[in-house]
Amino acid sequence: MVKRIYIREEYCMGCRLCEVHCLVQHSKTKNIIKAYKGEYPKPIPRIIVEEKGYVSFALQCRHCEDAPCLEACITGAMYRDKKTGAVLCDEDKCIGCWMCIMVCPFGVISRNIEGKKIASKCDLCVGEEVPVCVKNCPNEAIVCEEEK
Amino acid sequence: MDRFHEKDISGCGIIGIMEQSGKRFSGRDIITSIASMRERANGLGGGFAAYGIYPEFKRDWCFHMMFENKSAMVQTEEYIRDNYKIVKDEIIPTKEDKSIKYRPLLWRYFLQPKEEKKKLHYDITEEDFVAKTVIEINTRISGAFVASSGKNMGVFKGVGYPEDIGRFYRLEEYEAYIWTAHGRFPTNTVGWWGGAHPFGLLDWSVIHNGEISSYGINKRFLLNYGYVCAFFTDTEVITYLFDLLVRKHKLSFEVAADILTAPFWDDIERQSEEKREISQALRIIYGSALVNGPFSVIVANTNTMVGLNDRIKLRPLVAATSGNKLYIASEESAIREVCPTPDEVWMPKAGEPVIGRLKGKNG
Amino acid sequence: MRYVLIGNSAGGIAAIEAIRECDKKGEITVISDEPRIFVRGKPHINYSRPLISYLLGEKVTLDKMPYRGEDFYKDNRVELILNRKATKLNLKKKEVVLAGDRKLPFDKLLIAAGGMPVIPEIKGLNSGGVFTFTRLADARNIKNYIRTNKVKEAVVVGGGLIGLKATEALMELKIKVVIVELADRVLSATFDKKASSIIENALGRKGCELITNNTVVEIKGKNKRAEGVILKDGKKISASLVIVAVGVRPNIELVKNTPIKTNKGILVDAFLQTNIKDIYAAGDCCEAEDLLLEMKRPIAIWPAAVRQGKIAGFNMAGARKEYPGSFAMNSVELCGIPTISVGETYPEGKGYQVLECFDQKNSVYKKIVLKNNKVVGAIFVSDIERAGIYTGLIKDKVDAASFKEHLLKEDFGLISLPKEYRKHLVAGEVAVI
Amino acid sequence: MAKRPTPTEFIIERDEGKCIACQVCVRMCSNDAHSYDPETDTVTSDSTKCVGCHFCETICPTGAIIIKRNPSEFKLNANWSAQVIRNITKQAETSGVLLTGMGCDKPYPVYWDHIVLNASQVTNPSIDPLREPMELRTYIGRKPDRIELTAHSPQSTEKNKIPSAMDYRLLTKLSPQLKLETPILFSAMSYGSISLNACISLARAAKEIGTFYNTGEGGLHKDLYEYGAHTIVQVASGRFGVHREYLEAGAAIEIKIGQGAKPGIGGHLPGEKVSEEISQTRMIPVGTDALSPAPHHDIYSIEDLKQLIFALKEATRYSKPVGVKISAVHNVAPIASGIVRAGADFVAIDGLRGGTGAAPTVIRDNVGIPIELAIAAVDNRLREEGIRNQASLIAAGGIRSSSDVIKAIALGADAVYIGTAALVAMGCNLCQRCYTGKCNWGIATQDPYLTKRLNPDIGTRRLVNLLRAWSLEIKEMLGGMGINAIESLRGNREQLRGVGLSDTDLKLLGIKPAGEAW
Amino acid sequence: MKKESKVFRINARGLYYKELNEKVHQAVNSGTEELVLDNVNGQRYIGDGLAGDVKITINGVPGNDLAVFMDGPTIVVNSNAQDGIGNTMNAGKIVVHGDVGDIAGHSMRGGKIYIRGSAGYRTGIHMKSYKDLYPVIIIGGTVRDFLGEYMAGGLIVVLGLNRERSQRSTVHSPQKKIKGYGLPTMDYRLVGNYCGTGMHGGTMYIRGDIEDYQLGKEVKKFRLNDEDDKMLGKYLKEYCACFSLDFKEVMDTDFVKLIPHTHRPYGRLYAY
Repeated sequence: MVKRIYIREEYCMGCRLCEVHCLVQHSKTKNIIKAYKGEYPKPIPRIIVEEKGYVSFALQCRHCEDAPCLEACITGAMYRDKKTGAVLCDEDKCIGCWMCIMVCPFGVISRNIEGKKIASKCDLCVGEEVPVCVKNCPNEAIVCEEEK
Repeated sequence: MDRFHEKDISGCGIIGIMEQSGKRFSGRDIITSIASMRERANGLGGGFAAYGIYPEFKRDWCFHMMFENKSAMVQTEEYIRDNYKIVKDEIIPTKEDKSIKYRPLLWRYFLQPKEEKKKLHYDITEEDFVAKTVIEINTRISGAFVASSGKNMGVFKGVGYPEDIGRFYRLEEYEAYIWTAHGRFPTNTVGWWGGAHPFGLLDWSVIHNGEISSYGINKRFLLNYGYVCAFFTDTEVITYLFDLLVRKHKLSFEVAADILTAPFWDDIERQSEEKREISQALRIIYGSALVNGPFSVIVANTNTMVGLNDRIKLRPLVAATSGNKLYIASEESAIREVCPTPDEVWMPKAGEPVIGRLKGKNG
Repeated sequence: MRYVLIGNSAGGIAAIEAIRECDKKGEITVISDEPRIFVRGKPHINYSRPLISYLLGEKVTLDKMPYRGEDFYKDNRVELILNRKATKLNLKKKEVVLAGDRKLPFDKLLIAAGGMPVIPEIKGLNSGGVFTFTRLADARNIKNYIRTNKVKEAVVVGGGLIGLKATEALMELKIKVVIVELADRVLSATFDKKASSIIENALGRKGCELITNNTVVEIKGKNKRAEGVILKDGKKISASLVIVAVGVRPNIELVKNTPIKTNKGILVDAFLQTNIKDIYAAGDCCEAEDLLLEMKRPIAIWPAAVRQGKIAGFNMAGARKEYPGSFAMNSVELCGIPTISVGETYPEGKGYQVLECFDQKNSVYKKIVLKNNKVVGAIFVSDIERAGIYTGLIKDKVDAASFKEHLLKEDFGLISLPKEYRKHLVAGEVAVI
Repeated sequence: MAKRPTPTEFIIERDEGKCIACQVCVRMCSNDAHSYDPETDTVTSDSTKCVGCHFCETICPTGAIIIKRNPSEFKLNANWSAQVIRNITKQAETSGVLLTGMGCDKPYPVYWDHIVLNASQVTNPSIDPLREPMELRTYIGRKPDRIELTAHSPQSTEKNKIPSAMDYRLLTKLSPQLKLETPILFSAMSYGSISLNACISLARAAKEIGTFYNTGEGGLHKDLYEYGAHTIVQVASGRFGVHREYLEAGAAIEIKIGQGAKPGIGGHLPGEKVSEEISQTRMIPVGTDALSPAPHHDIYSIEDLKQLIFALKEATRYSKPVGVKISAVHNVAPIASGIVRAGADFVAIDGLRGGTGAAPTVIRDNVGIPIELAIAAVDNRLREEGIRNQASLIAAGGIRSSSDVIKAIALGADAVYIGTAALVAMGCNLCQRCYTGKCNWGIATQDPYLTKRLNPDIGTRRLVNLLRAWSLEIKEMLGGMGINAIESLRGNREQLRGVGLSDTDLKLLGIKPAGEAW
Repeated sequence: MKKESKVFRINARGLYYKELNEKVHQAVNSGTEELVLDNVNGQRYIGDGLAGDVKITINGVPGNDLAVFMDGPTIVVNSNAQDGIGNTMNAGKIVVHGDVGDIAGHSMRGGKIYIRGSAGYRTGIHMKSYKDLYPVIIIGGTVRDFLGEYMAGGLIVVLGLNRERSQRSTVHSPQKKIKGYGLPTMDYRLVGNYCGTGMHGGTMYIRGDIEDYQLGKEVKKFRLNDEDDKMLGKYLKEYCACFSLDFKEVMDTDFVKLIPHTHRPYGRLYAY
């Protein structure tokens, strides 16, 4: 079943714990202290929190049904996982042309330029039952629901 | 008196036999029957209620009295004389039995309230007047106890096994159309004669098996209607509840049973709208009269004998009929002891009353 | 149902996927004039064209070239005819004639033949060491030529995207490159002067020479091998390799002399169908709607080709889907500087408003072009993060009046957008994208 | 003049080994107790700003923060405690009335903790609430002294046909009742004193559980109208937001005379908190102070109260119960009796430990009597007067657990109101700074940056969980006593015994000492 | 070869239960394998803790706790029985031709209770199976509330055979005697409320349907599969043989199966 992440901006406190946990999840050690204090290059989160005044919300890949990044990717690195429906980037194939960044209307693909240049984006925490941002959002402002 | 301040808790055997035609029969069967449930008692209490035993005095209030000393009797008689005309009074005949160790002075009075005294209480009925007398005697006069106070009926009880008590009171020599009997297994009180069952008030008698966990609130509920529970017994509370609901609020026994053992809300939800409205109202208004905890009870008055179980059936109750005779007992064997082949035998449902009525009367 | 697809790149492959989404049974045949490539014994049967400069520059190896894996054709049950050109269309018989006279009947035909390099009028073009640069074979041939001839100097004719990517690749191979560009700057089609200047400066820093407002008129050679070029102004530049990259045009060879209407490219309607029923066209060979200019023109960019192939595929398989149109955009990293240009970047005429910030020192440039309060174009140099948000605004034609002043701000994001527009993006409540 | 620094109440301890400088604490503290220094990439804390709400401690992803009480001590003095000294210092500096939030925290005896419950052994089987029926349903409202039914229907005299209750028709018209599936309601907490999200959480939880929440005197926000069937609307001295629609929206109306935390005292919502939304709900202009007078200025006597009760009943065409909430004070029993005789369908009594968003500390801590004694006294008094059935009693003020609930009911309450417990369920850690409007938990605040921290989905779930857990515990305790319907416990003081209470306390509570049998 | 044993008769009339049970034990100890107790009325504990291959036939109504802790014998009651038959029984068989009272088979761990008539409240309460012990209760008539409460193992079958003939509640109007065993049934409802409440093991088969509201929340209702039919047939044939009933006729109505949702219904009850 395809799960989607939904953002409920009215409940985002702007604490950015999602970023913290996303970073840890995508670190080598997956240990929060080591990820922050012992890993170089420092891992980067694949979720961003936008904030303005009291409004804030977390944002990560929507894994769009009609994903423009899939169309724009010239190498075929960007693909949809058949099982989960997630849009994933095959980092082995990605050559860092940033076509995906150009077309993503959410601006949620970022350049990871430490080492090989690759597009860095939410992978729905492959292997986890629930993405860590969802699991760790203290106010359930990020929720994971089966697609309606 | 200390015994007044300890709530009665007891396990018991109970039985009631009613000849619904009104034909009277001797107390022999009831003694035989209760004797068969000896295991359910422990020798600390036994008693009987009998209806129809004083046909020649059926218009007079009959008080069965227990006096622990002479002065109690003097005080009581003084109080009675003040308020009543004594039609007749006599010692209650007994047969000495070595199993009966100690006994109070047992006396019975046939009474008529004095008109002028009744008039002082313009707002109450004669029954209320009598009930007030009973409560006064029981609470005010140390050493005096009214065992029963109805018309054409009496309660015979004491400390001992019920069959011994029955023989002591020579019940084989009485004839009644309702007999109830109780063998008691109290867990806390040292048996005392007044504390044995049945409990009697006016023509009510109640025998009961079990313990009532709602006692505290039932008692306070009754207080709201002027009933002062003086004896800390569950039977007293049940007696007053029936008196309130049936005599004062003029509800049928069936409705009274629906109050004492109210249907569950879930069951009420499934009733038709009209029924639901009544059931709901009964629970809302009489919630504090819900009798909670395990019990089986046999309640009798002049016209009726009712057996009733708690609403989740935590105590046993069996009923049987044979011709016009209705039997209600803790055990089927107690019935078969005196009626080996009844027409039918059944176990009443939890909270569903078994009602015997005098033919032609409507309880 | 027999589907015949001409072309095995972006458009063709997207069409296969779309057809199979709707029609699991029909026969699909794909014709391509590209050869099969063997990498360590394993055949690769498609490749990503934009990657040829990376291949040349040795940033990727041959085995990374395929756009879709080997199993793709098997999984989608596609008959693939490689290394064979479609030479003729027989519209009456609904047949495609292949070189060697094989005839392929079709019920639905897609022409996704791509583009062809524009060849300018230059003397000596047939000398050795002169190449165009659009196909994998070009990259391999150039590489071989460089190796065998120990090329040290090269001239790239054309400072457009292909020319610059070729330049970059050649520089990676330590070849000195001179770019000759007819216009006054590189990337003149999509960049403005400021943006171009950043790239030009970077090229210069890397040792590349750029000659603008000029062109090559002749290629001089010895033994049929190029040794240098002569420019319009007479200047001579020595070079043993000349790459001609002055542009591409739609490949419409196949439909010439057929009733299929063409302009620069094959003309298609909103469903990517040509004027002939059951014949569709997609990708660089066709002319479809430009969303911004509101006219039909060829937009030779990868995402448009994929989208067109997909829509054409759906329509061929019976699902009726309309092509929303697209607009020019490109993302390219040159000399390590990422750049993105989208839409109308160099506006001429009334009603435009330009917002920009330019930090020459750090090579950072941002430009937003608005028309009637709607974003219609953008250029980003160096700082390209979240550029797609602007692309989205252009595509959705969002009225930017209320947040115009935030457009260039550091923290510009979805949060700066009107709540109603943002809502569907953020919460995914309404999928109207 | 410089302010003399007073020792801080709390110390923020940060474990540098664990701190990853993620700045979550910095972003979350509404009191700015934490700050980030980009130069050193470290987060530091300023303990003087800490109010002890524990939000940062709860949310820190590495558990690097611990909030501790400041161990710095004044010289030990039984009379002059640190709190006393701090208060005097504060007042010497500001000449202000000391303000506080939440209920009385003085160590007066908590009678609940000196009352124990009964359980069945042998003579009476305990009941297993998980498997056998166990009923907590409670009706709040006026009950008649007796039921009136029509006589038997003719069919019922048929031979062998035994009439049951169902063969009658009901003549008694019951007064309107509130149906509670568990004898716990959410106490009055106004929109204004708490956030809309908190109100929504309470309303939704009440609906889900089958009970009621109380608007307090904040009016009814338009988003809360849909929960009307589970709402008790309050009419208080300020009459904020009180209009016809408001009265009609609720299931019951409560006239608030007094509040446990501040008997005899009015209220004050400062103008800066009167936002657009609050203004609409309270029906006062934006930015004006919302003043609740100490008394209702149309009630200077009991007959005036009766006048208001019936004005409200008239306004709602006698369709819903009208109750009165009073503080538990010395004279509570006769007052309650008067209220019942004035026509109230329920009386809510708020004890000494009742909560508040803001009250003068001196009032909160020194005025009123504990709810345990008040309930016992009122229940007794009403029974003595034979009018106990004419109104329901709701006990409020410091109900902390299911055992408090069940003891309150056994003492004579029909149901209880919980306020503080509900807030704690939603996150509150009792820092007692509700009046600052800076509640980090998003409860006692209107700051949009903070209110969104209480996701009503979570709030609702936590409240529902709490009530479910308490209800289950109540069922377990009832079952232990061999009782399967809450009405058999209500006022059943025989099931209670006192431990360590004086004879006077026992007498007032109407319970026997532990060790004494029936 | 089994020794042909003489039938040993005891006239129980007027015997106190201790005397009666003493006689029974003496007889069994001295090798008697078949006893007939006549004129029994209310004597408790018959068969209490009795072991071995013994058959006891009871004429009259035995008292409470019949066959409590019994571990092997067969007891046939030609009348009604009272409360608590087969209480904590380990093995053996009880055949009752009439009705039984409350809590029949309480905590029964093994053996069989076959009742021709109806049963009271809490029948099979906390019945459980252990290793190869598998308790079975079959009720020919109807049962009251809390059937199989806490049930942890074993099998309960309710047949409702005499239901159609007594569509009435329990009030005491005269009732037709039912041919075959001579005693009236107690209720027209097949099964009471709270059926299987707290059930966490074992199986019930009910002949006819049961309303959802009557079920405890821990119970699920199913149709029978082949496995179930086999299981049911195995015991029901033996049951029918005991009471000379036609197995086919009994099987002509559809049964439902009740089994628990889970073996740990309260796994999430507590907050740690």
